[in-house]
Amino acid sequence: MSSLDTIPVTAEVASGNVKPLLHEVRHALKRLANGEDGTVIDLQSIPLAPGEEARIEELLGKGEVRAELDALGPSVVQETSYPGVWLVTHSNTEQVVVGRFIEVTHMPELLKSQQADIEHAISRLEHELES
Amino acid sequence: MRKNQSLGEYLQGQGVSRRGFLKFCSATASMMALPPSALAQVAEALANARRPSVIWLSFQECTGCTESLTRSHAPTVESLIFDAISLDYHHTLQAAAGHGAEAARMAAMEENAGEYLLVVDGSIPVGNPAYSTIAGISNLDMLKETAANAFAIIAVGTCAAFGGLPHADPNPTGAVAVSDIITDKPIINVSGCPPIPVVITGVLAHFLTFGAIPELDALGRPAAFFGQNIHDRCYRRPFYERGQFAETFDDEGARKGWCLYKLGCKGPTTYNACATLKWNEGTSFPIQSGHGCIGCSEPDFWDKGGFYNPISAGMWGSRDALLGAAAAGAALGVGSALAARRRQKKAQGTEI
Amino acid sequence: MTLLDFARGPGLQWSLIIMIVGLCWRVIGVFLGRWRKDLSRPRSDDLVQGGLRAIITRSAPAPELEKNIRFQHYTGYIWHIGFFMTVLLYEPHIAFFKSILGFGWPGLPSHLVVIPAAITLAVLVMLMIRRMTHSVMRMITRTDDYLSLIIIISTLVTGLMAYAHMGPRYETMLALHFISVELLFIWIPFSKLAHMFFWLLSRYRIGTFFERKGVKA
Amino acid sequence: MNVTSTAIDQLQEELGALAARAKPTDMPDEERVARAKHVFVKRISMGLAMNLESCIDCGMCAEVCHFYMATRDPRFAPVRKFEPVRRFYRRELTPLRWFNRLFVKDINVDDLKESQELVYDACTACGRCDMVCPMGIGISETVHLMRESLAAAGLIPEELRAVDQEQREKGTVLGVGPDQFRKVVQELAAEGIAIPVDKEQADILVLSSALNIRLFRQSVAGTAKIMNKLGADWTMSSRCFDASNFGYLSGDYPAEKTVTLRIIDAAKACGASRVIVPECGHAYVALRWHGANMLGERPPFRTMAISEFIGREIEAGRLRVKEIGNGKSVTFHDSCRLVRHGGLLTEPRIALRALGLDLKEMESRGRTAICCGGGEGSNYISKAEPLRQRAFEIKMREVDDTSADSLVTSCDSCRYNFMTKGAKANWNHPVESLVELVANNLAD
Repeated sequence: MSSLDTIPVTAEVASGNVKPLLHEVRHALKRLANGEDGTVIDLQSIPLAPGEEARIEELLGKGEVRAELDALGPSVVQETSYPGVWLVTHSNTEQVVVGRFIEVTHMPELLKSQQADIEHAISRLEHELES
Repeated sequence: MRKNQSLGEYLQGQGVSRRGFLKFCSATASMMALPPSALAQVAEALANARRPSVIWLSFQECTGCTESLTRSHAPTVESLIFDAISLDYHHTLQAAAGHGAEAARMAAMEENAGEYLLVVDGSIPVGNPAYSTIAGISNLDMLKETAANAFAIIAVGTCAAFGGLPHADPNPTGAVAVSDIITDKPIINVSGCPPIPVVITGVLAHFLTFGAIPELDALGRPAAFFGQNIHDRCYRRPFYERGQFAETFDDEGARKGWCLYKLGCKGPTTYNACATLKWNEGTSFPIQSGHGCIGCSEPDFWDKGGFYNPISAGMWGSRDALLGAAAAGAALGVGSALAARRRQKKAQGTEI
Repeated sequence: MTLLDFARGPGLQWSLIIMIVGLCWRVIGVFLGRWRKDLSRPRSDDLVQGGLRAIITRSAPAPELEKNIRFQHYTGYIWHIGFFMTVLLYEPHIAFFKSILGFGWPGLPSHLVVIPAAITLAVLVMLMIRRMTHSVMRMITRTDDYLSLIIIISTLVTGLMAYAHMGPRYETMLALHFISVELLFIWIPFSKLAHMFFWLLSRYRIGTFFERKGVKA
Repeated sequence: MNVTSTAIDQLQEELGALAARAKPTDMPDEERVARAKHVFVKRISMGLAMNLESCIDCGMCAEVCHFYMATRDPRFAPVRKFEPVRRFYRRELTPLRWFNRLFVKDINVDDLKESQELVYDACTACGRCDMVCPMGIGISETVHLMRESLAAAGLIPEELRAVDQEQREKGTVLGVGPDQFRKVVQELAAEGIAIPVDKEQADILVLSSALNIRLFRQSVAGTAKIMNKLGADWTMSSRCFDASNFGYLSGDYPAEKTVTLRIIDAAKACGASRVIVPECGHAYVALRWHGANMLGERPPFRTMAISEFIGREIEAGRLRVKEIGNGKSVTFHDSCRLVRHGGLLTEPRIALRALGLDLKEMESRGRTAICCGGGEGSNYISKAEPLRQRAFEIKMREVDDTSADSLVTSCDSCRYNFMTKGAKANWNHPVESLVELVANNLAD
């Protein structure tokens, strides 16, 4: 695709939405610190210019925790350099991103073992022990 | 997926964990343009959802809508939505042909009377029904017959929703939209040429999740996707505000990604979700690729005075009419001046 | 046909036709009226120059008159300048002119054009209130004056609302804006708004009239 | 002062009684309207049409009108004074008349009657509004057209009508005829001032006015002294000495034409190359600007105001005056007719400067001078007196603001107005005539 790359398109583009988004994150963090509920922001619902999603990722940085899970395709849960702010990326089995969320919470819900799965686990384990 | 199984059971049967299901739900909620906070509600509804029957009719269309849908993210989370519905008739996708296909349609209609979803793409020629027939049945008859017992109709694509390209002036086939014929059923218009695939699946997901049709705008389109115009959500909007416009497709402004308003972008009058959902797995959308929005999700978008004329420009044929108007005005001016002069001349000779 | 299609298509076409017919009719009709030659010996040799000079000099009053008419004079300037800045320097407007004239010109950033538009609107509302309250203005104001003001104000209000995406949906607002402008087009030849042409002619005429007497008008 | 207060009192009394002398001009209302409209049809030319097309109702004209400034009465907005013309024009003559007829009301006799006060009492057609109108509308000429239509409709105010009728029918004004003129000539001859009367051939025909003969005979004397000093070949006509034109003042077009043509004939008869109009603004306008148009061709002489003549002669060095300044300051009142409708801005000032006087100009002077409120025959209309007095006081204040020792003017109507209105306001500022000032200070 070198012929396309040679077209000199400069992306000095800004939607003006990056800053407001970060402010929203700040407010969500404050609420979380005050013991209120966490917040989930769907990045797909926000108009972003090319490159801005990467910029947000860069601004948020990488924190201590990174978890990968494999459920209907890989998902990555990355704590950002701001504890309490998580970046959750869902991909399908074809590695295509199908959803991207900023979660402001102590721990993304998805990381916890789910009640239904735990119950299923009990029966599976029992089944294992019986046999 | 068996008919009476719930979606939750089905997915569990497929070995999908609760985690996987939640991930599926959050992607689906995002797809339906629901806020993330609705996740729990969506999860619960989806877990208990029953598999609906869907009949898909294609009339005067180009199959672009079907292409848009099937060529998009296969196999993806959306494909699960498709797995979750029973597509009982779709003449492009189904294996059956001829009488067998029609029989499948009749069977689905009978078995799920009052409950099945009818999806239509393409417009219906009413000028002469013979312009488009399937199995010897005119589109008009087939639509009426199939719609009679449908729960709701999803008009996919601008042709089905508003008449689309076949309806463009001078509309040789007398093409009309579904809503021009069917007036007693809920109709969801998923317009676009083609519609964004995620929007099609999003509407199906909504129906699957809530068993009801989503909130619609004045043109019968799901408000969640068509509630805002492209311009309002366009990342190039700041250039519009700053008055930085590309004047041609190869100028400095075009290269710098400036606003395409002057090149005929119909973003301000076009309601769709392209600017956020984007196309080709979220890669881009027309404006991001350097071409103005052509307004394909709006009625009569072919007849808005040209794709490359700005919306603030007039839509009309010639300036000759104005020259004619000037000539007519001048003639009237001369005439009225002469009449006034004659009257004044007559008055001159008098004493006072 | 949607409202916007009507406004951009036949509405625009017919309003322009009516405007051009009316203006040609009126201006040419007046111009071809009875000319009366003044036989008196002019004090000045160059009446034409006097006429041309008056076109310019009438743009500002003598200082001893200025103090009496300061309000009308400056508000008049402000809103005329603001109005023409808005009309001529807003990019979508330039695109409109380009579609009719075949050429365009550079404009101003949209958010800057809002400023003159808003000022113009404020001044016009003020002038309208003055017309309704000031004793002289009430006495000399005719329906023409109110209609002209209302039509111009409506072009500004609809334009600003469309710009700010206020009120009904954008395309409806844009259509209303088009329609208000078309009303303006139609109204120009029949109203005092035709002064946009007559000001030149009548200033020139008063210039020659007084130049003949050796007075700088 | 050479004007006796008894003469002024006598004249004022006589003016007060004028109304009773006016012959009625009764006619049916329909005829009044028809005659007024006829005048409109006849007179409206392209130039006037421009005045009637361009108005934007901005109201600026009111703000500079001395009648509005003095009273704040909105009815006196200048542009409103010719509203009937405008309405008639919009209904009957403008190119879009068929459209306007749907909205514009026809004029009726009440409109005309209402206009009488507006155009005779509350307007001197001074033209200050002409100078401010951003559209360049000739308001004063259009108001004068209103006067013409009212005159045709028999609606001239009684006092003015009485004088107009007298001049049209007897050729005299306020009883001043050839006999009174000759008497003054004889009196002046006795004082050693010779006036060549009724010469068959003369280079310059000098005119006077009834007001001069009645009140300001020193002005006649001064003119004679100047002409004699110059050694000019001049004459005055006993048959046609009066330049005042009450046809013009009252809007009686046929009468104006008669008076003007009489003067032109007299000038032609003696082969004059110049006709000198006395210190009278309206007489100057009538002859200088209307004369040729009344005649239908340019007459074979030049018309000059006496102030214009004096200024030119001084400038050319033919007339020399004494420097009498000695720090004495004067201010000059520009008559609206002479300066704004006549262009005589510099000539009188040349004379004042030659006299070595310290000229302190008023704020409004030259083309924007404020009218004294005495023009256009207005001094004759008694019911307008209080209104005119208020308008005059604006002028009075401008004069006071200059703190000049005396006021000079070159229009007898203005002078008379300053004297009478000033007296009423206990304002006893000296008012001098330019001609008299020059004539009394001729260099040897």
